[in-house]
Amino acid sequence: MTGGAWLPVSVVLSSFLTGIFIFFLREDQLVLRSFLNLSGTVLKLGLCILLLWGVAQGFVFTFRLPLGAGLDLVLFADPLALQFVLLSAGLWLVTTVYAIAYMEGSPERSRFFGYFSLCVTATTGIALAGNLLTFVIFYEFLTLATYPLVVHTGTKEALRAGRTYLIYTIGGGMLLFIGAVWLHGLIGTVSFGPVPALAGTDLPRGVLIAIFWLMAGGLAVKAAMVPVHGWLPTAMVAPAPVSALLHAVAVVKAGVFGLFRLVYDVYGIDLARAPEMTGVLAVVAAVTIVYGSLRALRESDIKKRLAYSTVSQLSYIALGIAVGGPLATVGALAHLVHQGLMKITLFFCAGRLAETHGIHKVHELAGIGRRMPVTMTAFTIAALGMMGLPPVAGFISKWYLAMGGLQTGDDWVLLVLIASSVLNAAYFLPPLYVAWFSRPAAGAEPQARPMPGWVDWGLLVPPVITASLALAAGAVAALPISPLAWAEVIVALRYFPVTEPAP
Amino acid sequence: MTSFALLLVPAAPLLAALVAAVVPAHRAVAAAVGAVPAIVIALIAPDRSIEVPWLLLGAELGTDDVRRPILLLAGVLWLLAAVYARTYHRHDPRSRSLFVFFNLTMAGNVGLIVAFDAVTFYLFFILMNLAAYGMIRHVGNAEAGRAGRVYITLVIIGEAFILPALWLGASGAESLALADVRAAIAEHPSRGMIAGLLFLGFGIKAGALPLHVWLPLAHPVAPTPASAVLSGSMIKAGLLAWLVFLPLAEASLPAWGLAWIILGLAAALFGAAVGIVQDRPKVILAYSSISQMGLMTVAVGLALAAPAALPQAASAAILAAVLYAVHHGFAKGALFLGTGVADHAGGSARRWALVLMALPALALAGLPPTTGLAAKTALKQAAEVAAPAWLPWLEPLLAVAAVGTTLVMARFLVAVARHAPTADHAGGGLWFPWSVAIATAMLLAWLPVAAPGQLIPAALTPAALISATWPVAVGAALAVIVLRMCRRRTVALPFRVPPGDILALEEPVIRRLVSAGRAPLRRLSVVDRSMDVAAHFLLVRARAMEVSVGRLEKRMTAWPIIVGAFGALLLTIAIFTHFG
Amino acid sequence: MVASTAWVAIAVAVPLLAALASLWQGRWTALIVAVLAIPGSLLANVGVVWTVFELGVHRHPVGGWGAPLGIDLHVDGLAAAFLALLALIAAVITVHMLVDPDMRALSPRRRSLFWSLWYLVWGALAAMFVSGDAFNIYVTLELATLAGVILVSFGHGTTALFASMRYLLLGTFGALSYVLGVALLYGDTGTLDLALMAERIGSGAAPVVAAGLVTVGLAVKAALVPLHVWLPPAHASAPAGVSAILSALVVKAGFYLMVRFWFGPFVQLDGATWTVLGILGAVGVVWGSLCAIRQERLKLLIAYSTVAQVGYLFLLFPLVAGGAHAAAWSGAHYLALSHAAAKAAAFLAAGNILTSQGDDRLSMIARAARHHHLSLLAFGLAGATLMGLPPSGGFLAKWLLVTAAVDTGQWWWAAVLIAGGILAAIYVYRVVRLAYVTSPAEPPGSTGPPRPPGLLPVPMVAILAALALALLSVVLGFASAMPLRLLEIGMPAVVPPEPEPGR
Amino acid sequence: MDQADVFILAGMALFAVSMYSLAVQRHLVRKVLAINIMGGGCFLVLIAVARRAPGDVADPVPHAMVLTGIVVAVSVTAFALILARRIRAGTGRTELPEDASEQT
Repeated sequence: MTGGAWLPVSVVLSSFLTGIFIFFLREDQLVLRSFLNLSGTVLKLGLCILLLWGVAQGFVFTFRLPLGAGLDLVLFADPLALQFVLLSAGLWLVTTVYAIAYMEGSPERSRFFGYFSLCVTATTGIALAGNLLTFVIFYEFLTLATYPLVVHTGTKEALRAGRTYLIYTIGGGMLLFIGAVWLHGLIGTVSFGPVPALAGTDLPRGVLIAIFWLMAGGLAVKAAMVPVHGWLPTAMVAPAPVSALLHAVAVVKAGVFGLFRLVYDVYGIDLARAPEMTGVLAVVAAVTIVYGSLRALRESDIKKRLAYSTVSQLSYIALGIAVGGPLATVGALAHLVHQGLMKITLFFCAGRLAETHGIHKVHELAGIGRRMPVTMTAFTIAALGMMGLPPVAGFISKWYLAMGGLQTGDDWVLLVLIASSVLNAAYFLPPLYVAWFSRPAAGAEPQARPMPGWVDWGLLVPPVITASLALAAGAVAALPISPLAWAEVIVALRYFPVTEPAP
Repeated sequence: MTSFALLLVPAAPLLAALVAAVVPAHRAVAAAVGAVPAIVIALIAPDRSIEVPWLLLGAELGTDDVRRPILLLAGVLWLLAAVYARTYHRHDPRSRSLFVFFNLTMAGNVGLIVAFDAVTFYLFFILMNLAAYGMIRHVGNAEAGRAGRVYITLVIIGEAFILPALWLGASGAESLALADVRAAIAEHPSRGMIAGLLFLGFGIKAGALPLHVWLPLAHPVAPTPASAVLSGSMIKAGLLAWLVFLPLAEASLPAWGLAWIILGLAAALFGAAVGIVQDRPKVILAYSSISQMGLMTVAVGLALAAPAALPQAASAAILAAVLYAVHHGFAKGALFLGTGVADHAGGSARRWALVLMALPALALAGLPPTTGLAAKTALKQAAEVAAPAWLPWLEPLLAVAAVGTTLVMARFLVAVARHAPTADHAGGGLWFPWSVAIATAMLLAWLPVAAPGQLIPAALTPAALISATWPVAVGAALAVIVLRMCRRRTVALPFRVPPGDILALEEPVIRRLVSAGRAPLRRLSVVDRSMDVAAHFLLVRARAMEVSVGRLEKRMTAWPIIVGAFGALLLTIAIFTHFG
Repeated sequence: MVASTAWVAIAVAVPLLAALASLWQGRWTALIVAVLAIPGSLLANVGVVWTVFELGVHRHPVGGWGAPLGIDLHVDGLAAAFLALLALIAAVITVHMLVDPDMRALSPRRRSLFWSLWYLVWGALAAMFVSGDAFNIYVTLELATLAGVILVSFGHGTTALFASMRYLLLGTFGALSYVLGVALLYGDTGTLDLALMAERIGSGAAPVVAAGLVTVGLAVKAALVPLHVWLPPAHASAPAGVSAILSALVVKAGFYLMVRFWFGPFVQLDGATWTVLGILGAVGVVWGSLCAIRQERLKLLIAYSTVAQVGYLFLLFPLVAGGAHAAAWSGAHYLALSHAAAKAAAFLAAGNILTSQGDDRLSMIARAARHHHLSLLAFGLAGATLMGLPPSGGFLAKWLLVTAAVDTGQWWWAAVLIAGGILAAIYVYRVVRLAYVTSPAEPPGSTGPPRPPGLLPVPMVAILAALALALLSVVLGFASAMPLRLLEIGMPAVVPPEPEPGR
Repeated sequence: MDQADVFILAGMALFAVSMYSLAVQRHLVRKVLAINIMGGGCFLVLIAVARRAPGDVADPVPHAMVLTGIVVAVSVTAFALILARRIRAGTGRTELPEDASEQT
């Protein structure tokens, strides 16, 4: 059955038009701006849910815009696209609430929210991209739309971070671009879907490997894999909502999402699973996992620590994709959502701590558990999830990754996961300890800054929601609506005939 | 109904934790109520499991012969500890957080007992371990801080051993049900490694020998009710884990069984030896727990070594382990609660307390007609069936351990007696739960112990009675002699064994390792910085290039050069067009 | 809409009539002329495009005279596309200049002269695009150059005079070189009609020398390195609108005619020259970008960027010679069109800043960048095309060009395209970052700085004009099917001869 | 080599010579003159080409072209001279500065 082509387009446009409107608002039009923002996000989420419903009913939504010369811009909604688009739309909603509160009283808010919406537009476009060209277009668009947010504060440090960000991402974008064009020249339009684009083609192996590494290299930049991860910790100078949504969810996820499309939809796992391709990718991912954790250990700045944690955690997803096999891939795709929920909670909490009490370093957390029990509970849940402890979502992904590693005979994955879990504990437990058990030195108690009540609530509710979702995603992972179940659907499509994935 | 009740077993303490956090006024009642479903299920539930398909990856809860006694033990101990804590923490300004942790730990403890699948088991195990940190750390002084640090480090290390074992098992089983996992481990090509991982991982909780260091640190600093459940119930989780994960009846691993037995015996003797030279009552009890857990480890080893062809051998050993666990749990719980009472009692009340305290102490030593007799008999029976070849050296060593236990108990009683009370009125709030605890240790503990019919007759044979009594007698006699000697002149030991014994040796090494690791860790950031340096270098080069670009561009604006370039280009194109 | 060959005559006549009408010195002349000319021109161009789609390649004999003495207007897809874009861009620039305070400050006499010359440039370009006659091309080219030179001299100060002089001398030099070549061609073929010339051209020395003269003459007009030195000062010192049209279309005229000649009369000549042109283009890309990077003045930076961007266009020749016909043809011309829109936008934006601040040094702009944020946004959007990043027409064009390079195995041209993109990113970045600089005087967190003294207001219409052109360059990235189809109408089917050794 | 060829070569030589002048003469009026002579060279070539037409009558098209070319050349010269005067008036210079992007 064919559904309307308008639906995928309106999912993308709902945030785009919002963003454009917001650009032209005056600074003091707080209510109108917030209304536009929120209605845009709610509309987008509603449309996404409608899309989800439609796809569940068996409709196929495809939007095709011929660009001429045999190039098409295609937006479509397959289960994988839905997973990502729902994640970004849902988190955009909570982040918008958070950001409205967070940015209260700071300059250039119209610009901020304008670009914020554009970023989500790009992310949605990446999610719904139906072919490689469309993916590349939105992938690059994301780079451009994010830069203004990274440098938003306008300080020297922010501008330097912005420069670093651009150097890395534009460099990566170029690699992806070359790879995509090369492949396009060889086999024509590269459509995404359960049937790999390269299936049945007969290209020289050397060319295949070269293209794979051009594209994977480009994607690895946004996925912050070692050694091209340097932009991510630097970009943490951005305001907290930006770090939360973009550097923990949208931008970095775009990279790993692309890796999945590359391995499964472009190459096909049978072709891609070779020592020269996914084999090396898996090793790089493993190195990144451990490296990120080790670096996080040394950071005393909370946001920096979280950033390196992101570097590490993202490569879980890359690792799952690279290891291949149904179970590891399920784990990877589930982690796509799980990590997003957990990391956004952590950044929300970090931002709230910084805003309300001026806390930026780990040691400054002393005694905050008693003052802000709800925030710190959310933080704790997410942190425990990051360590992979049940019943938080992170446990589920880790479990599946391990099962997947064993399934394909890559037993070394267990060692990586264990090393990472221990290191995660080593860098997440100290902040928890300090927050809950330490008592601040006399006179050094964190002082609450006065702020309007709605701001306070606006900073509190989003992390509570996301933490609850992270908890729920793990605790009821067996339900058919969980990210895990959805990941199983996606993977089952790729491994046709449907093999019942063992838990 | 049953399924609902089974769900309540972990759910009730979780709700109690919520109550403790939100309405602190009812925290103690909530905690006590939280333990009730566990007791009820342990007493009434038939052997039945229920599926909870929506939980985690699909959970299964239930009880069976192995779990029910341990569940009963856990339920009762937590209930008593909750009642006890109500008074004990009456004036504690931070009792709210203690009760939150208390209830969470309880949820973990009872939850893991009823878990029938690996993930749920792991969930509750981790919950118990992490929440217990809050209780250990509760006092907040430096000693508690150190104990907490050691504890949490070992928990994390333990997790690093447990998870791969679970993964290997579950992957082989393609199922999460513990029965399947166990069967898969039995068949697994690297089942030896899995057994080793399980020993290390759960051995930390069970206080197995090289991993026991946290116990003597944690027990004295934890609040008394917490110590009681810690030693009485929680460390049994490690034992239960062995029982449910190891392929005890399915496969025979004699080599691993022997290792288990040797390590268990070593722990039994070592714990007793170190316990004797300690002087703080709760430290002595902690070492006693290590020693007793060693005996249970021996039982697990016997089950592991039992020939696969002889399933009744394995079940005898399992039975022994369970009985020992129940017996020890009740008795140790009572003893720990007793330290708190003695600490708060003066005058005649104190004398009564000491007398009452002797009851569970004797039970631990195994004096007939306490549960200790039954437990020890069961252990010996298991040894006879499962590993007759090893019996000749096993039996004397067990006897030595029994002597040691008696001595440790004697040392404990003396230490309690010498310990000056910090308050002189305990009140009913402590006395009541404690006396109930003693009663349960002496009476209720028989309930699970007596259930297997043939055990009591076997324990009441004269031979069994004698072999159970003489170590106690010897131990008592030795204790009296030593006491006498000490009364005449102070005996100064030539050495002191600090609580946590080998930890004192390990800590400097670890500290050195950590500080040695810091430098390479710092060097790691060079990877990040090298990219920056490269970029900077490029920028400098680019600046230099910019200057020369500017110079050249300026030169190109000179007219002779423009016209020259024009001519040269004209020539080039003409030549290429002509000669190509 | 009626398909008629007369539309093209109207399209050419409207600006020329406007040039005449502008000579009348009335207070409202400029406005009235613009109100009449813009819709007229746009309508006529819609007609032209329509006619090309309906009738394909066609000729319109003006006044019914016909060749050889009469003037034939020759329309194919390429001409129609350039014509239409010219109308669109010129219309927006006209609007911009109507409100430009600098223009309004002129004396009535100079103003009417200015407008007349402006429409003359427009009309000359339009006539040139549809001219199929070598000498008419000379006349229109000279007309456009001369009018352009005079317009440049309207710029501020003696710099504009010097620049204008240099432009005039070199432009005439190039035109004379061209006319000498045409003379030799006429001697060889006895015709001025490009199509007839192509049929009759011989193989002696005269065509070879003529090819050299025509090519080099046009290379001066196209500012092909090393003959580009007249361009930066001229484009940088002219009034904003003039810079815009010069960089957007007048420079392209040189390239356009080069295409007309090398795919027309010279197509039989040896193919090695095609590679030489490509190499010159590549040198231009690198050199222009490097020069742009080191500029401290915004308009000079944009001007050097034009030098670089024109270089890309010349990659058309080696790519076609290598066998990638359609992709290279569409790509190069689409790049020309997208760049035209983007460059016009960039110059208008720069003009707005210059108007407001009286200074276009980057260091000065940084001080008040917040007040130029819409102008800088326009520049940034245009920059996306210059970099070849999506969403922009430049991206699509580069995709096609890289496809052509990869398809024919000519990797080095792809490398030039990528390197050019990276260099462009650097110079665009140097400007765009200014928008985010927080001036040191302003504490972070304050709600915007006070307006710096001496900052003049810029009419909103002028800002919107720049934005509109920038959006046009973006829209070209999506609404590309129609223009690409248009470009293919009448695309020369001939593939030039492979270079033969020893000829 | 017929007469026309001689004229053609002469025209091209004029073109080359004026190119040289354009390169080395610094005075603006001399540069303008160089351009004019260059145009003259081109016209000479055109006239020569016109002679080549078959039949006795010279080809009228090049003549028309030369006429148009002269018109263009005159307007260019006129404007160039105006510019030169304005430059002189503005800066007192009669030459172009070496650095094209020089600011004044």
